[in-house]
Amino acid sequence: MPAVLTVRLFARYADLFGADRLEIPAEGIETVRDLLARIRALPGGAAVAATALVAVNLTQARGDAAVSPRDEVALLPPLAGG
Amino acid sequence: MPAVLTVRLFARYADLFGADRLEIPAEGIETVRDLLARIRALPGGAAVAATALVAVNLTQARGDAAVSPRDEVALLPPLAGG
Amino acid sequence: MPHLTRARLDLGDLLCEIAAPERGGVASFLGLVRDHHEGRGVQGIEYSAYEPMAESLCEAIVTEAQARWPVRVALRHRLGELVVGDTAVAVAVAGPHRDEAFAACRYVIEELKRRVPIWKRERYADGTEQWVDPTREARSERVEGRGSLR
Amino acid sequence: MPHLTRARLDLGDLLCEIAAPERGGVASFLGLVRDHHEGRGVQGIEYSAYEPMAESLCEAIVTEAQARWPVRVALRHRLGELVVGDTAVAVAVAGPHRDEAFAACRYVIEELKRRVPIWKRERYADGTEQWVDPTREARSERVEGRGSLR
Repeated sequence: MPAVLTVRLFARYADLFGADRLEIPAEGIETVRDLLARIRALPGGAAVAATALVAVNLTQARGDAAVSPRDEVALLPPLAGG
Repeated sequence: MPAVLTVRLFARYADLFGADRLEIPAEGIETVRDLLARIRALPGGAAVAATALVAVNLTQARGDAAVSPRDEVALLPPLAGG
Repeated sequence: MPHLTRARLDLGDLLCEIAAPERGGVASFLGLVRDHHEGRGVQGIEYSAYEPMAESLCEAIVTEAQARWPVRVALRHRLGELVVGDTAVAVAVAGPHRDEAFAACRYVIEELKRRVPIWKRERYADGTEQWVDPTREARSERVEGRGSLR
Repeated sequence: MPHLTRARLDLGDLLCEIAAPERGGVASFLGLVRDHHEGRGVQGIEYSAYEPMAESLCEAIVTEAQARWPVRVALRHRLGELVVGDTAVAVAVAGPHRDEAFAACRYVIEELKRRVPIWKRERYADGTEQWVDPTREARSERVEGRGSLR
């Protein structure tokens, strides 16, 4: 079974993909930047900002941060608390 | 009957003179500065600061403001609200 | 206490948590649901969060404020369906003096807005709904500002 | 509502007075009686005022804040005998956004302290009492500051 990255989706992005999570084949994805590029290439994915926030293990991650199938990964729309 | 200035006292100054108000002969008192000088010459009055606050008709008054027996005059210790 | 809740927020509860005889200054902030936003009539807001991350960041922000100033902080954000006038967020800070209390209160609400993964969908009077995007509003405000004569 | 009262202060009452559907940001400040002051144990404080002047100045300060920012302000100061933990002063400000609410809240408490004729006599744990003089404290703090190596 090929490894997959599970990406949690919220708010606008959950609506965009009609799902609470994406299962993405991990092959060729080393970093947050790679992951974002793959997501933006999905149908409807162009609406995800190239600078979208990604959290890895509950912490906001930079583009060059590593991601692996063992991590809890989340794609965060622009924050709007308060 | 000679005219008198009634000066209301509060807090520390009420304790100092043992009274809620002073009745001061108005003769020779034209301004807030004159009044303060007279008060400071009373027994115990040296403990009143030369820069003590004086209110005339519910408004803080400068040294050169006029006072007359028709005014409501008050001698205010350093403010400590809040 | 968890910082995220679906129950009504009560500032009195927060004040009780942080009160102590040596703390004389208490600053607080409440964010309420307003009846309008960008010129549209608002009926309600649905708040949602990436809950484990939001909890952990709220706790981090409280800890940061308490390390930086000699204060105690209580912070609560509500999730779920809110109507106009409901309290969405409450911050209360008690310290020995008002300077620290105000500074820490301001810090907590600004950091919450900047860092905590919470989202809101507004329900408008005309029946439509929309996710709120503060980054887009900031951009359009800048563009409008540039074009105006004010 | 008069701004001076001998009754217990309740922040909830002030919040009700200023709430409105178009106001989303509410900042507030409470000044409580602390259990110490300048290193001495405090048991209670008696607040008194030159009442007509203090009422008139509180009203002026509220009016100034409401003219300068698009906010509604509630301000209340308690008089009489207070014990540790009692609320001596309460300020609540509601506005469309938090910047104005915080700025106006800060303005009101600072102006109250600077301009309103209210006095307090502290009762200490050792049975003595003393009128509080913030101008004297500011002077002695400056002198101490000059002499220290911090």
